[in-house]
Amino acid sequence: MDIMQILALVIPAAIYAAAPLILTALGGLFSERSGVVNIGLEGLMVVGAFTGIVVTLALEGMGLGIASTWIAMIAAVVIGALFSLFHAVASITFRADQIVSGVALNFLAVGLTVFLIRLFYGKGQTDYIRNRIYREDVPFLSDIPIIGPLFFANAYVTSYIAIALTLVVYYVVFYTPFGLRLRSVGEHPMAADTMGIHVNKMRYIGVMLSGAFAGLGGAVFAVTVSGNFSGTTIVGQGFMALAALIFGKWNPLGVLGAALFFGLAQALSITGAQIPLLANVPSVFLLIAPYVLTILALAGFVGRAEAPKAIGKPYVKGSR
Amino acid sequence: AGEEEAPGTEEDPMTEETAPEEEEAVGAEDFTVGMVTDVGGIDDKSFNQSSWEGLVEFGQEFGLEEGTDYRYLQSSDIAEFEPNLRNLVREDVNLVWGIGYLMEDAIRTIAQQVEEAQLAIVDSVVTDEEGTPISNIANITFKEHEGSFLVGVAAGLQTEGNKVGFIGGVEGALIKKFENGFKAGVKAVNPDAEIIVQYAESFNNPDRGAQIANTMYSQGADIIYHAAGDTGNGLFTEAINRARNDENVWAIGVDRDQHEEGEYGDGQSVTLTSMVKRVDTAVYLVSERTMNGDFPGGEILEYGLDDEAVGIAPSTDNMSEEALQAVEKYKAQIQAGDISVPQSDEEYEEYLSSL
Amino acid sequence: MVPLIAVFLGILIGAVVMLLSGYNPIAGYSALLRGIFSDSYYIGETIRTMTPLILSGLAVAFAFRTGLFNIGVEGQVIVGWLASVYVGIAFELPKIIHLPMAILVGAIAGALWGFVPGLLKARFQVHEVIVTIMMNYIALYTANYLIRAYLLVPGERTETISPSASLASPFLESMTDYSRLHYGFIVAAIGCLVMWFLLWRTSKGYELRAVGFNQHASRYAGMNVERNIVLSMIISGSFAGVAGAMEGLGTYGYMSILSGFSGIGFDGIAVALLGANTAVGVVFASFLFGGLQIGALNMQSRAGVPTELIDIVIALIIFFVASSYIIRWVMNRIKKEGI
Amino acid sequence: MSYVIEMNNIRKEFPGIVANDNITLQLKKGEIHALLGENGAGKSTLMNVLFGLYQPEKGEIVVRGERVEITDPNVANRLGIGMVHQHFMLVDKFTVTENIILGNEPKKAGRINIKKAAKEVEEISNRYGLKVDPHAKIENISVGMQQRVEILKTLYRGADILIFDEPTAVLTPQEIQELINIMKMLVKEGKSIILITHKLKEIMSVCDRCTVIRRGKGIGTVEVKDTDPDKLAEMMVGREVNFGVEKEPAQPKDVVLSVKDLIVKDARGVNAVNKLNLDMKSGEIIGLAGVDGNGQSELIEAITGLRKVETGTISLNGKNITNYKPRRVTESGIGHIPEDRHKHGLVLDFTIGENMVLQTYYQKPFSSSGILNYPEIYNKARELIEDFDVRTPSELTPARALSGGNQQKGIIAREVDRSPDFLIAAQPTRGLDVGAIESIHRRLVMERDKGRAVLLMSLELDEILNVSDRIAVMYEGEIVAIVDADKTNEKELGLLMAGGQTRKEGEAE
Ligand SMILES: Nc1ncnc2c1ncn2[C@@H]1O[C@H](COP(=O)(O)OP(=O)(O)OP(=O)(O)O)[C@@H](O)[C@H]1O
Ligand SMILES: Nc1ncnc2c1ncn2[C@@H]1O[C@H](COP(=O)(O)OP(=O)(O)OP(=O)(O)O)[C@@H](O)[C@H]1O
Ligand SMILES: [Mg+2]
Ligand SMILES: [Mg+2]
Repeated sequence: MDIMQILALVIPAAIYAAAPLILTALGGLFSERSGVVNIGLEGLMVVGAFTGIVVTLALEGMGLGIASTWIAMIAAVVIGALFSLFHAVASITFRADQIVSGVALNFLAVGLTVFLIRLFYGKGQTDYIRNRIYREDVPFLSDIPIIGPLFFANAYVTSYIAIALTLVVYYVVFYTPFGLRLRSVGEHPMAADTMGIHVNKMRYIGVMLSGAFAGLGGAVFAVTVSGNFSGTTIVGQGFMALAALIFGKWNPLGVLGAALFFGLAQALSITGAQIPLLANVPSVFLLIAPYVLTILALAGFVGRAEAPKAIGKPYVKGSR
Repeated sequence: AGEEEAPGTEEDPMTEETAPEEEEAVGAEDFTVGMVTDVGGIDDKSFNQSSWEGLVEFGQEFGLEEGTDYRYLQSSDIAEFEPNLRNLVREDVNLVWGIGYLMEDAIRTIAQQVEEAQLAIVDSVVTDEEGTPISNIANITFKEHEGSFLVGVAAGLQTEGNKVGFIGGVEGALIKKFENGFKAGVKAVNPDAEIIVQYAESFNNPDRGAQIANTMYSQGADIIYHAAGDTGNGLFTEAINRARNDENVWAIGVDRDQHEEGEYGDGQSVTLTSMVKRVDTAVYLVSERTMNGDFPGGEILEYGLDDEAVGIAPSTDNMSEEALQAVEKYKAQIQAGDISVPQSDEEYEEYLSSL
Repeated sequence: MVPLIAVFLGILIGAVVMLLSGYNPIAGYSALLRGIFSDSYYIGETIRTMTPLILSGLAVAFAFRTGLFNIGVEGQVIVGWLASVYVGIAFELPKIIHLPMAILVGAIAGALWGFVPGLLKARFQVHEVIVTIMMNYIALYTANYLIRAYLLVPGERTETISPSASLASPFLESMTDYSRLHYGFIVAAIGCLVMWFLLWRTSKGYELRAVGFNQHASRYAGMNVERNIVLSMIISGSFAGVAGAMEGLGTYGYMSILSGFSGIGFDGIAVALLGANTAVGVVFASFLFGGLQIGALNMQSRAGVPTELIDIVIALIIFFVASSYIIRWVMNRIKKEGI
Repeated sequence: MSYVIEMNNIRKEFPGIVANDNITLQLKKGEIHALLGENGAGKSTLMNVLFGLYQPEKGEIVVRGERVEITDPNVANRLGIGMVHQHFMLVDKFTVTENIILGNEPKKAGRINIKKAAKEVEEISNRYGLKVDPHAKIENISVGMQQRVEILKTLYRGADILIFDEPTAVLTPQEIQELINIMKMLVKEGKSIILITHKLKEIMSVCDRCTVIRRGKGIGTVEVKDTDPDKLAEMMVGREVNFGVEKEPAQPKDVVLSVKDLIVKDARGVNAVNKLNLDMKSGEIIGLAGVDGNGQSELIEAITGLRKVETGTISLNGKNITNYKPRRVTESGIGHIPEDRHKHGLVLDFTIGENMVLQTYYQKPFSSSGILNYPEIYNKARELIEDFDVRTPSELTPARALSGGNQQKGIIAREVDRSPDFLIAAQPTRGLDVGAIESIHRRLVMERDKGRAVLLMSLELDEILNVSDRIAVMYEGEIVAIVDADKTNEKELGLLMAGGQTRKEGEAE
C-alpha cells in the first residue's frame, strides 16, 4: 500500500472512531466546566446506545425506514439528559460525592438497560438494526484531490455532526453569557452566587447537557459501529471520552484533537497489521500504542492540565 | 480425520468406542437437562444460540417443560462458568452442557469432584492430567476445517481480484481450523490466489472487525470469511457499506446461515454463503442418547460433513453455478477420504506442498 | 445507620422493579438469600468472591486516603494475576517459599503498574485518572499478548500453576461442598490489617495522609511530597496486584486470555466507596457485593430473575450511601416531627 | 430620621450556634458606618443576611423606608446593595471585565459584547479613580487591584449602598490609604458604606458611626467622634484591652542567624531577593517591614528551605544551612509560623492534635521505629492546648472546625514548643481580633525573653513598631535600612518602604 492509500484508510477511520468520543467528551465538558465531575459518562453512553437501538428497532418495525435512526438519535439525547438527572440530583441536591455518584450511575446504566432488554425481547441482546448510518461521499468536496479522499469521501454524516457541534460548543462556552456563567460556577460558585447566578441551576443544566451529549455519543456509536445493543456494546468508550476531556484540557478544540488522536491511534493499531512497514511489529505494540502515546504526550509536551477549580465539591450556600 | 459411519442426523454419529455406562434410561418424564452459556447468551447468533435451539427442539419433541426440565444459565463473565455449572449439577440435572471451549477447566473440576454428574462440552475435549478423556464428560467437536474448506472453494472460484481475506476472532487451535480449512479450499481451486489473514484478538468487537475488513477490501480482497463471532458482524457492516456504494464485495458467514446479516437495500445480501456448524443437532442427539441411558461419557464425538453437521448454508442465491458444483465435488472427495483437510499451520504447509 | 438504610432502600426499590416487570420479589429475594446462606457451598463461594474484592477495594481506598484516585486497579489486578501465575508455573520450590513468592511477585507487578501513574503525577503533575485508565488498557493487551506468545496452552489460557504455589485447598473445598474457597481469604484479612496499620499507626501513614490532604503543608513540614505520592500509588498497586494473585493462585490456578476487563478493579472502586474507605467498611462492602453476585446466580436459576437486577440494586445502594446527607436530613426531620 | 438601611432585630442561627441574636443596625445615607466585633462575633453573617446570601430566622430589613425580603443576591443588587466580601469573590481565570459583568452581561446577537463591556468598565474605573486593566486576568494582578475589581463589580451594578467586609486585612499601607480615599469619595457621591474592620485606627479616621457586636449580640452604636479606640475595644471584648506591647528592652547576645549575599529567584525567575545581608541576634525581635511583594516571602522561604537559594549563604549558629531541605532546617533549630495558615500551617482535615506534631511526628516519643504512639501525641496536644489557650472542644476536633485565631494559636504552640533558636513569624496576626492579637504578641515577646531570635514579618506597621526591637526594611529584594524600633516612626518607615533613603527628606512622593 502506498502512503496515500494508507492515509485514505486511516484518516476516515480515525474520524469515524472519534465521533462518539468527541460527542461524549463535549458532554463531559459541560458537566465538569460547571463543577461536577462526571465519571458517569460511560453509563450515559450505555443509555444512549440502548435508546438508539431500541427506538430504531421499534420505529423500523413501524416502517419508518432511515428516519427511525434519526429519531432514535434524538430520543437518545432526551433520554440521556433525563438519565443524567440521577447524577445531578445525587451530586448537586443530595450533595453526594460526585465520583461515587458517577460510579453508581455506571452500574445502574448497565444493569437497567440489560434488564430492560431482557424484559422487552426475552434475551440479552437486541437484533441488529436494519437502517444504519452508512458512509457516503460528500458531493463535490470528495472530488478535491488529496483532501477529498481523506476527509470527504466515505465519511459518516455523524462525524460531521460531531465536528460541527464541537465548534458550536466552543462558541457557547467561550462567547456567550451562558458559557461565562457556566464556567464561573465551576471555578468559584460562591462568587457566581453573589453575582446572582443560580449555582445549582447552572450545574443541573451542565449535567443534563452532559447526559444529552453522551446519550448522542452512545447512540452514534450504536447506529454506526455496533448496530445492536448488549451489555458489552459500550465497554470503556466513556472512560476514553473522559480521558479525551482531560487530555484536551477541558477545551472543546482540545477535546476534538484528543479524540481524533485516540481515533487515529486506534485505526492504526488495526490497519497497521496490513501496512508493510508495520506488519512485522507484534500486534500488541500497535494495540497499546494509543494508550502509551497518550501517556507520553501528557508527560511530555501537553503537561499539566488544570481542572475547573471548584470541581468535585457540592456547593453549599455560605460555606467556605 | 476419523472414519465415520453412514450420514444422517437421526442416527448416532459416533460409534467408535461406546463405553458401556451403568446408568438407566430415565424416561422423558423425569429427564432434566441444562446448559450454561458463556457471556454471549442464547441469542448470540452463534453457537450459544444454536445450542439452545437444539435443546429447545429436544425438549419440545419429548414434551419437557422449559425452565424446569430444560433450561439454561447465562454467565456474565468467565468467573461464573463454574458456579453456574455447579448450580445445575447440585440440582441433580441429568445432563449438564457447557457451551464453548472456555468452559473446559470448570467442567473438568466438577466432573472430577462429582463423579455421578453427567456433563457435556461443545468444541473441546476435556482430559485428565494423563491426557485421557474423563469418563463422565461427553466431548462434542466439529470438523470446522472441512466446512471451511468448502466455503474456501467457493471464495477461490468467485474472487475476481484473486485476493480473499480471513478474519479470525482470537487466535488459537479452534479458529486455526477455520483458517487453514479455508485457505486450503481457496488454494485447491485457485492456487494463485492471495489470502490475507488477520486476527481481531476478540470475539466481541465488531468495531475492529469492520476496520479490519475495511483494510482488507481496500487492499483489493473482494471476499472475506470470518470466524470471529460478534466481531464478524463488523465485516457485514463494512461489506454493506461498500456494496451500497456499488462496490463488488462479499462476506462469508460462519456458524449459522448469515444471509440475513448481509441484507441491505431491497432483498440483496452481501453474504456469499456461510459455513454452518450444527451445534443444535449435536446437542439434540447427545441429549437424546443420554435420556435413553446411553450417555456418551468419555467419548470424543466429532461431527463433520458426514453428519451434515458442518457444511455450506442453504442460502445460495449469490453463489455461481460453477462454485456450487465445485463445492459438491469437493465435499464428496473429502467424505471419500481423498482429501485430508489441514487443521493446523503445519498440516497446511504440508497440504500446500502436496498440491 | 445510613448504610443500613441505604441497603434497605436499594433492596426495596429492587423489589418494586421486580414487581413492575412481572417477577415475584419474595420468590426472587428468597432465592437470592438461599443463594448466599443456605448451605456451605454458597457461603464458600461468597467468601471466595469477596477475597479479591476486598483487596481491590483496599487498593482504591488506600489511594483515596492519600488523595489519589486510582482507577487503574483493574490493570494492576491483571498484571498481578499474570505475574503470580507466571511464578507459579515457572518455578519448582517448596510451598513455604513458592507461595509467598508468587503472591509477592503479584504485589510487585501491581506496584510497578501503580508506580508509573504515581511517578508521572509526582514529576509532571499528570492527572492520575487518565494515566491509570490508559494503564488499564495497556495491562489488558500486554497480558493477553504475553499469554498468547509465551504461556499459551489449549483452552486460551496459561498452564496451571504448580501445587506448591496454589492457594487452593481440598480441605476447604470439601468443607464447603466443592466451592472454590481457598486460603486467599486469610491473605485478604491480612491485607485489611496491613492497610489499617500502615495508614493509622505508622509515621509513614501519617505522612501519606498529610500529603493527601495538603501538599503545601506537608512540604512545609519537611515531607517529601513527590516520594509520598509515588509510594502511595505503589502500595495501592500492590494491594491490587495481590487481588490478582488471589484469582491466579486461588480461584483459577491459571490465567485466561481476557476478552475484556475482569471487573474486579472497577468493583473495587464501588466497594471502597461503599466501605467509606476504611478497612472494615471494605470488608462489609465486599460481603455485600460478593454475596449479592453469588446469590444472583441462584436467583436467576431458581426464580428466573435476571442477574442484572442485582446490578440495579447495587447501583441504588451506592447511590443512597453517597446521598447520606439527604438520608440524615430526612431522619432528623422524622425525629423532630414524629414522637 | 431617614435611614437607607434598617436591619431590625435580626436573628440568624447555624446548627448549634446563634450567629446573630437580635441585632439592629441602621445606616444613614452618606455615612461610613463601622461594624466592629471579635472574630466570630457575627459581622459577616449579618452582612450576608443583608446581601441575601442567608435568610434570617427573625427580624426585618427596611431599605429606604420600605420593608423588603432579600431572598437572594439578585434582590440585593436590585435594591442597590453591593458587597465586597471578606474572602474575594473573583474567578481567577477570568479577566477583570468578565468578573465585573458576570451575571449582567451586555449582549450582541446572543454573544457577550466584550468590547462594550470593557469600555463601560473603563468608564466607571476612571470616574472613581479605580485604575484597573480591563483585560488583565485576576490571577495576574495584585491583591489591591483585585479589591478594586470587587468594588467596581458593585458600582457596575449601580449599587449605592456598599458593604466592605474586612477590606483592609489584606492590603498594604499604601493600598489602605488609597482605599480610604476611594471610600471618602464614594460617600461624597452620595453612597453609603458599611465597613467591617478590626483596625480601630481606621474606624477612627474614616467612619462616622460604629456599631459593635459581641458574641452575636448587638452592644450598641456610637458616634465615632465621641469615642476613642480604648472605649471601642472595651465595648467589643467586654473588658479593657492593652494595646501597647509590654516588654523590657531587648538584651541581644550572639548572632543566631546570618544571611550573606543571598540571591533567591521567584516563580517567574526574577531575583526576588537580591544580595541580601542580615544578622539576627538571640534575645531580639527583628521586624521585617516592607510593601508586599518586595521579597519578604521569598526570603523566608529560602531560610526555611522551601525555596532554592541561587547564591549566598545562610548560617544558623555558625553552621551553614544553605539549601537544606525543610526538614533539616527545622531540625537545625528554626521554627516557622507560616504566612498562609491554611495552605502551609495546617492539615485542616487532621485533628488539631495531629497537627500539633506536624513537625515532630516521626520523632520520639511520638513514634518509634516508624510506629506512631497516639497516647503520647494526644498528651502533648492537650498540654499545648492548655498552655496556649487554644479554644477547641477537644484535641480530637478537626483543625478545620477551629476559628482562625485558634488555628493560629495552635500553630504557634507547635512551633514555639520545639524551642527553636530562631523563630520566624510571618503575618502571625492577620485577620485576628484584638484579643487574639494581644496574646500572640505577648507570646512572641516571651520567646524573645527566653533568648531566642524572632523574625517578625508583617505588613502592619503598628505591629512592627510595637513588637520589634529592631526593624529591617526590605525594598526590591534588599534590606535598605535597619532602624531601632523606638527611634523611628510610621512616617519614616513608610518612606523607607517606598524606596526613600534614610534621613533624607524630600524623596518621597
Ligand atoms: N456557614 C456557617 N455554618 C455554621 N456556622 C457558621 C457559618 N458561618 C458562620 N458561622 C458561625 O457564625 C458565627 C459568626 O460568624 P461570622 O463569620 O459572621 O463572624 P465574623 O464576625 O465575621 O468574624 P470575623 O471577624 O472572623 O470575620 C461564627 O462564630 C460561626 O460559628
Ligand atoms: N462552615 C462552617 N461550619 C461550621 N462551623 C463553622 C463554619 N465556618 C466557621 N465555623 C465556625 O465558626 C467559628 C469562627 O469561624 P470564623 O471562620 O468566623 O473564624 P475566623 O477567625 O474569622 O477565621 P478566618 O481567620 O479564617 O476568617 C469557628 O468556631 C468555626 O467552628
Ligand atoms: Mg474572619
Ligand atoms: Mg467575617
